[in-house]
Amino acid sequence: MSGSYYVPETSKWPALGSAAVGLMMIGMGVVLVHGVGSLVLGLGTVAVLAVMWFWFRDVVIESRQGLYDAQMDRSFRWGMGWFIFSEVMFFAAFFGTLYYVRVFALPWLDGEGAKGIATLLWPDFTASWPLMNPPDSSISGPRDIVSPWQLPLVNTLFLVASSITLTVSHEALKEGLRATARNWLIVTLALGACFLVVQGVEYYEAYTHYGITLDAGIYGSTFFLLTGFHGFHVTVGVVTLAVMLGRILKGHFSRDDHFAFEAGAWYWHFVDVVWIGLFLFVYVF
Amino acid sequence: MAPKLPPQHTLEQSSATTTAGQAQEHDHHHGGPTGIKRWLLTTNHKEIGTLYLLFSLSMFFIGGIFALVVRAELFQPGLQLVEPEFFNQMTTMHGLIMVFGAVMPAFVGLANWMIPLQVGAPDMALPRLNNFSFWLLPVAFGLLLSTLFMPGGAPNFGWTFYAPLSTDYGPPSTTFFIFSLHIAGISSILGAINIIATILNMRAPGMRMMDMPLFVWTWLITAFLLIAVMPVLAGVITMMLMDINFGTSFFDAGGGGDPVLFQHLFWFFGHPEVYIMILPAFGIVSAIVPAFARKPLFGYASMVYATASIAILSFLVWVHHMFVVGLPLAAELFFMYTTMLIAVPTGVKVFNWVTTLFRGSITFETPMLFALAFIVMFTIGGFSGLMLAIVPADFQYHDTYFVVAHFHYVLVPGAVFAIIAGAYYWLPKWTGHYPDERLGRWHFWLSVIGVNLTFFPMHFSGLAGMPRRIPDYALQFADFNMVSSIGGFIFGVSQLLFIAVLIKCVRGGEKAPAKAWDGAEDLEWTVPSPAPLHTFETPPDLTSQAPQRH
Amino acid sequence: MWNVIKSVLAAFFGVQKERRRQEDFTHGEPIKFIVVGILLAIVLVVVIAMIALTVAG
Amino acid sequence: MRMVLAWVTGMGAAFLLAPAVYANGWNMPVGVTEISQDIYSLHMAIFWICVVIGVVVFAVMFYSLFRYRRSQGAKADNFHENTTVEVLWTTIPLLILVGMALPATATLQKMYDPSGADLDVMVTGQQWRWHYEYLDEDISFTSSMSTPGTQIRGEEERADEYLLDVDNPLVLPVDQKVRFLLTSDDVIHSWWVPDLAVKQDAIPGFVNENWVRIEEPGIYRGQCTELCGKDHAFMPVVVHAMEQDDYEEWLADRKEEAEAEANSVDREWEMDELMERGEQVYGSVCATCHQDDGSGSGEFPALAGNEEMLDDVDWHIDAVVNGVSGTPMAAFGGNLNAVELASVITYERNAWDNDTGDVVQPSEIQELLE
Repeated sequence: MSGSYYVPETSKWPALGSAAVGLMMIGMGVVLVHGVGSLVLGLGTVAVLAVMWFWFRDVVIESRQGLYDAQMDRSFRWGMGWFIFSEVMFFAAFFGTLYYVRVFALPWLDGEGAKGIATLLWPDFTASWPLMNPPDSSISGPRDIVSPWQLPLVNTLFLVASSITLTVSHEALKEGLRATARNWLIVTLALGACFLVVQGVEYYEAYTHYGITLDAGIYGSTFFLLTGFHGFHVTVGVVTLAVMLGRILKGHFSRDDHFAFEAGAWYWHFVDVVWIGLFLFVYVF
Repeated sequence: MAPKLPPQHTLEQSSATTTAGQAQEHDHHHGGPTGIKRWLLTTNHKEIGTLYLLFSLSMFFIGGIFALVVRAELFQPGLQLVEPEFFNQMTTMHGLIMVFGAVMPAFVGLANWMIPLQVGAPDMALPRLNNFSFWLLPVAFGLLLSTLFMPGGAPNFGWTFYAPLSTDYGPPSTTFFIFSLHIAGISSILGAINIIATILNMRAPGMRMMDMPLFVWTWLITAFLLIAVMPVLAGVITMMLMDINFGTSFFDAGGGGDPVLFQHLFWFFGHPEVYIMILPAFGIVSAIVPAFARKPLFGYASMVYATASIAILSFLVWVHHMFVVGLPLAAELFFMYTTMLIAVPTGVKVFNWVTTLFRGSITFETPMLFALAFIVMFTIGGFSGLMLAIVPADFQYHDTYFVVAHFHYVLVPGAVFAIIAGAYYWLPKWTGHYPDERLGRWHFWLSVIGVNLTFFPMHFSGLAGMPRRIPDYALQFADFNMVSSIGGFIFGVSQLLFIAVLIKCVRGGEKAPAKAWDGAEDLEWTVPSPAPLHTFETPPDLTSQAPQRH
Repeated sequence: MWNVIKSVLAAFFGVQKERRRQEDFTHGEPIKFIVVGILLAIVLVVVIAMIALTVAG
Repeated sequence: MRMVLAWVTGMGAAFLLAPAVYANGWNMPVGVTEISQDIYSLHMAIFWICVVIGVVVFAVMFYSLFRYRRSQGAKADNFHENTTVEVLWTTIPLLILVGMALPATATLQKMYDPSGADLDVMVTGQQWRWHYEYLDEDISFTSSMSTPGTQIRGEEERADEYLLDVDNPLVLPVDQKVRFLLTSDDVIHSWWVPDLAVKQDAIPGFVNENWVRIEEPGIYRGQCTELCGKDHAFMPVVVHAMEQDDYEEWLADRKEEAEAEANSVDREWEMDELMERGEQVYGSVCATCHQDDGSGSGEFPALAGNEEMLDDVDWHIDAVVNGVSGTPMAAFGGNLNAVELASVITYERNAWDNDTGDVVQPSEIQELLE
């Protein structure tokens, strides 16, 4: 094992990648602030995706050339593990926001608790969750809310099921049953795609029928913050797993060498767990 | 782990392109690209470390110039040089650049250079990711600095950017500022992941956790803090972005949000951030003091425990930045008690350093001078920190120059001095030459004088009632401010000496042997000076050796 | 288990006998220490919070 | 080695000098309330504890630096652990901290009890002035910095109260418990008077409580202590504490004035009257952004020759009363009364060569407000 740690000599992807990220961010800023420049944003996004493609491609190639050893494998594992931890903290900030608003801010504005004197400013305000009537009457709250027992429940089932099918696929890969692994991965992907479609339908209904919008006060704000970023993560997960499917079809991965697949699975399970939290605290309670 | 599958078409296709070249190059280490391309494409931890350090140094000067604009305006009462709008942009940019652009990248640069050397690894665990982390920084700070030229000016709401001043009332450039922080945050997270993976996975055989040098330990814990809190910062600035551009009400009571929520989220990031900027400094000082006292560090294990305690406590004290926002009594008490507790592990560290000096055999080369000044002045900053922890007293200190004095004592003669000390300490390893001792001493003494002239009077102006972040002040603060401004310019200008030292040291000077300081013990001193581009390609085996420290 | 708790408490306090530490780091399972460490940190938070709440009435 | 000696003596001297300097009046004010005196004692107690610890630690440190110089032939020892001293220097600081926490907790409990107040004052922060409302007395007014721009720009000698003077100070009775209810109309401000040891953030949409019982009559000055934008440096707080009798007299005068102004809403006002009153209001409320000469600054438009405003009097009234959304222009309908609004609008339409000749009557505005 000594002396075999693979250190790539040079690579243009990191530098190109940061330029691409810069281009994308500048594009996004110009679009938001000045309302122009979607071309820059588009170019930047394509550039980021392209760099990711080529960079990961290099890694795959190196891996298949046998340049990586067990120590490299552990580096990837630590890297992915801590990356997921950072994602956990990202969502923790949002869940913390939801908690703070519901437990502290709204009751205070309504005259409850240690800082309840705030009610002086909002004499007509009554706290409730979901918050249908924000303190400032010029902000119109949602007219209705999404029932957790309809589309969100369906989506919960989709995601929980997909976690199970993905585990089956993973086990199959570990047993060397490539066709089985492939089939269950396809099922997982289908479930993930269904989730996204349902989420899209739900957003459409929220905007058009329920009046749940980004500017409908704190309920709409937290609703879209949490479900939106979760949905984005599901999208990333679906793309990742789709790439894994492609690699299985190309004959990559062996019984004991398939960390890319495993990392994708970790990520997918993480996204699933976040959804359970969302389902409970955004929809049910 | 060798692939067990038969080669597929992908592999054939690939060998024709990139990797064939790379596999070949792998045998000729110095055959890579040259010139600017070498720096753009490098995956070498030493080169990337150098890039980080040079970037940090340039940001240090840019942020320093902003500080001097502030100090120049404050030299006398009245508005002389700049308008209040621009003054606010300067204080804001100074803070942001120094925190995110100078101090943090400097520590990451030192980590890049030294951690693989100190744990006996051939490179960082994920070398390409390492390069990506670095090159995100010029992009982020280019974007941040460009806001100075945007209509409405740069961010002007302080480096803490409290909502709603930064949301409903911020300049249009705020959106760009948010994106630049996002990029810098991604860079920090990826850099920290890399450092953790390196420390946990790349140690030479036989090096146990409790054998690691303290710089490695402190960085391990710092990296953990970074990964835990940078995403929270990303989250809160994303919420700002949405309040500004998409009509959400996170920080607006009218919609059911709360401006104070911003502060909770910000300081949940911000307080650990403060330790992110000081823990690696503890590590550096813990390397230098024993080296020049020629005596093992006293209480190695308690240093590790103290660092870990500080890290845990850092998640429990964020509200002490917010004692006057109006919180329930129980919250104020809880956070007062937890904040006071931090004094214990911090005190242990200082006691350990002092005891390390006791009955040593001490010499006073430049790195040691900076490290000793660190101990004294960081302790002064610690004392004022303890005073600030007492909630009733904090009601009088909060947001005055007393606070400015406090955190600058911790950050300038604290973090910055430690970075400079580390640079002097490791320069022989980097360049193969000793830094000029005479110039180094001049640099040290002028810095010490400048720093104390600048920041000591701020304790007084703060106690006398001068608020932070004001471009003009009442007449009774005039003398203090004049002294502070003179001190600021002395400190600022004397940093040019540091540049002179660096240039001289790179070009020549007394040749340094592998073990450049006779009291230095860690692994980096076993490789030649200057360290060749590739070191420890075969890891040193420490299993047979007696444990380093016990 | 009691030994693990004692070691973690010693670490919280910052002082431990060298011999004991050697034992922990050679024979102990890290995961035990981490779990106990997190639990005891929570206990610490709860204790301080209880004090604060009691004092605040 | 002489350098080390110089350093030792230098740092030592600086450290010993520090307390002497403290004693010379550069310290935190003792203040004029029981709380402020408690805080002062806490502050000094912690300060001296820190000094003692500092002296002990640095004494050991500098002794070691001096005594164990290699140049003097010092040979290094090899010890690196001692459980006894480590236990001691963990335990002793813990005990000291407990000793500090006890009085701090007691003081804090006292500060957190605003019950039984004799007088409630609502303090509202606005960019960049304070608005005070005496809740049971039906009196409210705006308090803006009165230091002229000429002093700030150095065209005139600076007064002693440079930047710390206002047009309408907050007037409070001594020996009465006064409760403050603090809030803000725009961004976060912080209301601070060092002598009263009250520093409390004013948060938009929320209300904070604090209180004082002032022991001595006098004029106490402070400043906004939370960055609140461009003129953060220019929103001082002045509290005028009076004996109860004087306070009541002041209160009666104020009420009379307010009543007279309220009664005068319905009558026809002359141009001159409106211009005079308008200039006052403008100087107190509008000039920080739009400048004394109406020339504007930065994002705040010039009012002199402003066509949008001059062409359409209704737009002008609406802008002042309800604010202009998407700009920093705040709504003043809630803070100024009909007379003040009418006069300031009239003033803006006729000052600085605007000369439209338009007269906006308070009665007109009153209708709008209702």
